[in-house]
Amino acid sequence: MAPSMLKLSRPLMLVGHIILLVTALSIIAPLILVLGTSFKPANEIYGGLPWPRKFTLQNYYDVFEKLPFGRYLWNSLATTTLRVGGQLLIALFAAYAFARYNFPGRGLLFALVLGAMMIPPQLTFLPIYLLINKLGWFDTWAGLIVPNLAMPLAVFLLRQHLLAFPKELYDAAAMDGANELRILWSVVLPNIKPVMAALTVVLFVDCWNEYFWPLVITETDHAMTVQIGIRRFLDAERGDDLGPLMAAVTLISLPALAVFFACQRQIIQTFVSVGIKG
Amino acid sequence: MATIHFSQVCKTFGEVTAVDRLDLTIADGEFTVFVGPSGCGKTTSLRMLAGLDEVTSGRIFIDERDVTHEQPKARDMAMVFQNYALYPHMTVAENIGFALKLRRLGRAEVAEQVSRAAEMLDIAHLLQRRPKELSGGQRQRVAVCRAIVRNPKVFLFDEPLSNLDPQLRTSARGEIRALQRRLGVTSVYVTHDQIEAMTMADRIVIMRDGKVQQIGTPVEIFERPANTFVAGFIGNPPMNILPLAALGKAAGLSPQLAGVDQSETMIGIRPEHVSFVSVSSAATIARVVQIEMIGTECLVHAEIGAERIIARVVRPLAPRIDETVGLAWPDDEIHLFDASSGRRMGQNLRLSA
Amino acid sequence: MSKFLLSAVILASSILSAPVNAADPVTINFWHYQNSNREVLTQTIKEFEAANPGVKVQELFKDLTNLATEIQAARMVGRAPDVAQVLARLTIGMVETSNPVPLERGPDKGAFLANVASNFLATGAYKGSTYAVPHSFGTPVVYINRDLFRAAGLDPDKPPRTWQELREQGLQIKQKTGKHAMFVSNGGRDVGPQQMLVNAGANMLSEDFSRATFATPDAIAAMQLWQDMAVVDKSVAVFTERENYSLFMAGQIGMMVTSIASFQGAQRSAKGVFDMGVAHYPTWGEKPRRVPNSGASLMIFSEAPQRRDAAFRFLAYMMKPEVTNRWAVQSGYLPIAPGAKNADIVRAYVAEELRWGVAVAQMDDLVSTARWPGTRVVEIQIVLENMVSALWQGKGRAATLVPAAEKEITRLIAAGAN
Amino acid sequence: MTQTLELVATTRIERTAARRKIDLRPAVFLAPFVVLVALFTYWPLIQLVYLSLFKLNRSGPDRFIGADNFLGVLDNAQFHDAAYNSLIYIFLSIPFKVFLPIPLAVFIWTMGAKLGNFYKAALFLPTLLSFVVVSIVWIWMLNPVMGLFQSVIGPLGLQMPSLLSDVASAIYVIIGVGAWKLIGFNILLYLAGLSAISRDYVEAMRLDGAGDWVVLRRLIVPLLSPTILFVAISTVVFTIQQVFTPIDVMTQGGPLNSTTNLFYLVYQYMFESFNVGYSAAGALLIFLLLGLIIAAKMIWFEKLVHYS
Repeated sequence: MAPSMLKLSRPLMLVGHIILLVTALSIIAPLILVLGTSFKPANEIYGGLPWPRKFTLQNYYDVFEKLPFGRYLWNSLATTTLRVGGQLLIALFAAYAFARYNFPGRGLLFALVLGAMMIPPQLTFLPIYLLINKLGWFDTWAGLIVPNLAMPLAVFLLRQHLLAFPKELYDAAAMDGANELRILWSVVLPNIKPVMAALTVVLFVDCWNEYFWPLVITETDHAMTVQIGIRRFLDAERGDDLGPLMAAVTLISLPALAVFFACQRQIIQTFVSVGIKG
Repeated sequence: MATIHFSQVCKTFGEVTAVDRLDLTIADGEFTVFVGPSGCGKTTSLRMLAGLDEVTSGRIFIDERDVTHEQPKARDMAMVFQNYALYPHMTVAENIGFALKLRRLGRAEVAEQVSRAAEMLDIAHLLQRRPKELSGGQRQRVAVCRAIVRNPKVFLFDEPLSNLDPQLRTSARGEIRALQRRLGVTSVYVTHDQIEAMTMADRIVIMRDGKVQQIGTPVEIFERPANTFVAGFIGNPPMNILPLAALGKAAGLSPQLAGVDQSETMIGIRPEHVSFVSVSSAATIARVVQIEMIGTECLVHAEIGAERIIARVVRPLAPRIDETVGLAWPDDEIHLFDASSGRRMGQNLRLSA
Repeated sequence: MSKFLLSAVILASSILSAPVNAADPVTINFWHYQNSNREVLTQTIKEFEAANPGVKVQELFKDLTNLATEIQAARMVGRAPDVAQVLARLTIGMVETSNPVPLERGPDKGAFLANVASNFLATGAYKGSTYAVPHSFGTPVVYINRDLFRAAGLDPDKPPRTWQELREQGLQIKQKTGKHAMFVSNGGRDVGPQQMLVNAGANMLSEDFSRATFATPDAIAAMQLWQDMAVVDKSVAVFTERENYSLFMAGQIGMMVTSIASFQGAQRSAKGVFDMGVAHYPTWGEKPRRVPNSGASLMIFSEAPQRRDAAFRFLAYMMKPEVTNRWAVQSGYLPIAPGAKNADIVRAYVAEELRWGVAVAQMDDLVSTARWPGTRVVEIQIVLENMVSALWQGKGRAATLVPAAEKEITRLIAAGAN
Repeated sequence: MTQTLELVATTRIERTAARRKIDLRPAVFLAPFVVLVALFTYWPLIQLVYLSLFKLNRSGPDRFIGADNFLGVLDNAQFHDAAYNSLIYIFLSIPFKVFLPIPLAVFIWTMGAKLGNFYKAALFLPTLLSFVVVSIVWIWMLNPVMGLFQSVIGPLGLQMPSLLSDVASAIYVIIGVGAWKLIGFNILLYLAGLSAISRDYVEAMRLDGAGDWVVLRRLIVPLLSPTILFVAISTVVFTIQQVFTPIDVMTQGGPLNSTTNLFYLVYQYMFESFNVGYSAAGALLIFLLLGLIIAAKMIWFEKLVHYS
């Protein structure tokens, strides 16, 4: 039970509930449409009802029959986990350096981080593609993971939070005999859990839903991810195969959902027990 | 147990010199207090000793060993921070035991040492709480406990009492000093509070603008302030420091002052040494402008021309406001300072007598 | 059932007739965007590999939108696919940027091209060479909601033969049922309008690819008819592409003008919802029907001679009439062999699925889609797309909008020339 | 033991023989990130500059063509629509994506854990879906004949307008869908920021007699301002980068260029017309524009942060 930090007056609270409820409904209704459609036979898909009249599992069956879905799932899960883990670690290191140390060129370097956020990966596709070719990373997990390991947005977010981190804690830990890695791991990390959890979710979802890069870089089942798999049901020329698509979407949303709920508990727990201002 | 030696230690931040050629030797088991106004370089000196700040030039030795470029963990010191710097996500026991855990002590051994240290500071019942759930005094004890549990060579204190209320501060002063005596660990203590410095220190280092003003025992500092700054900083209310010329006739009367260039000299008199005499018999005449009651005594502010002087007298002896009074002081309680450099001139009159 | 039998026969015959090559196996890459028909495609590849033990074909699905760019990028780093599907309208662009192999340079000097009907083959010709052979071609047809026709008092067995008739019948649908009469798929921005313009007798481009030439009086009149249907009759559904498609599938629109490629998907979605028919693309008055193709061709990009040879063997195999005919039957795309509509397998399937037969009957009416030259292809397409949007939204008359679009496209061709 | 110090010391400050070591720790911590960013972001960017200035030639050396690509992009009629729309996308995303989530996050913050978690989870769900799917679902929802909204208002005798095919409304639909997708994520960020706000401040302000609005305006918003800055910047980046998916799926930039933006335009240059030079030139123009906007925002927010 989270302690209520701020008690709002009753009418305002009511307004809040109404707004949130409407927003939540506007979100849940389309999602029911996704779920409902995944159980519809093909001829009901454009029928206007959100749920099926005639319930069928055919779409799910199609997903597994037409795709090596298990293999795709494994590729997605493994590369996403590795990539997000790497992104978090690398971003945390960088953010720590920016927040903790004063070194020459810090401002310029940070400006470059901000600048990097503004370069959408699709725009630099061609040069990176050429680079991947030199590295021989086509159709490998490395090709999926490494080019995306540096996440400027994550560095920015973490730095923002680390700046608020009390400096004496670093000193106290140093006096206690902790080296830099230990400070990061045992002192800093536990205190920025909420941000890390939020960031994990975001990075996971971002990577999990990534479509463009895996499409370019993967060639066989060896590295193909689920998002490329579901593309099979999207066909601009011949009409989308929405039933299996929605079934696949439902299936592949589950891991992302699981990560979210896992982290959500973490976030809330951290809200309750730790305040950095202590 | 350790001796500490600062040799020509300097610290600059860009153009600003925070610590200028600090030379100091601290004996084993000694309790040394750095005192001075904020920004005087005392905390920086402490942090350089701890290894938290890099030394710009000069060297620091512990037990003859040059530690100038060593990491904090290699120096075996413990520090109590102004805001205590307790790890918010750890319980009190974990906070205290963190350093031990880092030394790869066994779990049981850590627990035992933590509880022993906690007993010593009377916080054993708080071990399972988190810092958030403690009062300011309790946090301060936890911070001290965290420092002593490791049994370090040196204790460092960075204004550890400044966040406590005055009563608690007085008792904590005594406790820290008693604890340090019991453990016999060399300690360096930083404060801006001269009372803390005077009551706790074996030896005081007074700093201003990065420069050491004087080093000495509390008695030495009080009785033989090296310059006008030290004189004005130590003692409450501070020493009256006036141009000798302002005293008028009085300046010429005292035999000790004969031969001193009046225009180049400042005279220092502690308020408790100023007494009131009849106007007719006085060499210095002043007009009372304000009276502050501070218990059995009161502070009388009087004006000698444009200069102001404060006297501390027992209440029955106090004049009334606007009264014109004669001022007197024992000749051997006079301190003389060079007007331009502020430095003490010659011998302390009393000591020389 | 018959499909299965036929493929078994073809399989058997191709194994028997294939020359066996004892050389080391070569693996060639084949990039395509075939989603729904991937099984059919891979089956064909297996058969090819069985017949050519020296060649392995690695097929890779690529997204249609990015396919051409990926080929180009792959070309830059020297790993271009050996064979790839490329949208027919992009062939010139690929020739200009990615060095495809002229198909006459194959081991058989292009003899296998004889297996492709000449009007189809023209879509891959540029500056005297053939660079692409048709593979997944569509032709526009009119999908009809027969239930709505009946509800409007029309005979679904007598669908409109000309655009003028279509307008009249559409108005009737609109007035009698209150639903929209038709929508025209843009088919990837400019395909829909192109088909209308060319069908009205215009040519999109001059012979030398230097100018747009579609603003003929008839073409302008055709565009004006569209505008009148949208603005005066209000029988045209002016929604987005995906909205329109789903509305038609929900039985809310009487007619859908789009490629035969959509047939299988539409059939699946309409089943049990409404009675769907297919009619010919209407003609412009008494003029003969001329419909630009939509869809993709195959091109060869191999550089190493050995791979190039293997690629040619693969391509030649893919162009065999029995292979193309079966592909057409199974995928719903157009058959491309000369006289294919008389081939047994095609006839058998047309007899079974008359609606697909409508498309097959339009085979001979096919002309090449406009293959825009230069570097400003998208902008040119958008000009056409916007021209139609402006017409349907009543922003101006065809007499001004169509020539303006023509002029702008000519400018863009020149600007994108160097 | 008294040491009387010679204050007017004449000894010159002598640097320690073992000179100050350069602190390598930041370099070590930054190395992985810097190397990766340099390799996979800035090196490609430099190559983009090259691509924008040269015409690639498949046989022979590349040809320098100066500003031709830039001029070509600028001379394009769509470019002006796209630039205008980009600004609309960015500026309208601020109220919907940056400010609207603040009160929502505060509402959730003040709620009990159970209800708060429900809302949090519900609002976050769209973030989990791929944008392609989100776009398709919204096309259904908004379908003027058989969409969910029409089936709600239809019985009341109302007709849902065709929002996506109307020049006047299509762009707002796409902005709305973008907000729909992002709002939960931003709420989560705000909640993380709010978790750092001590209850004491709120209570102190309450004791001073502050009402909800004052607490929100004078306490929570200022304390949250670093988070707001972050949300604003990430939202702008997100908006400009990701919005191309709904554009592509829902409208393809139409009707009449009303929903296209610079990024989509550049994407088209790259992926639909293999115009690498234009694509590179356009990308650099976007980079410039974004840089300006974000710099302006930083300055503005920096003021806000300092003000509080």
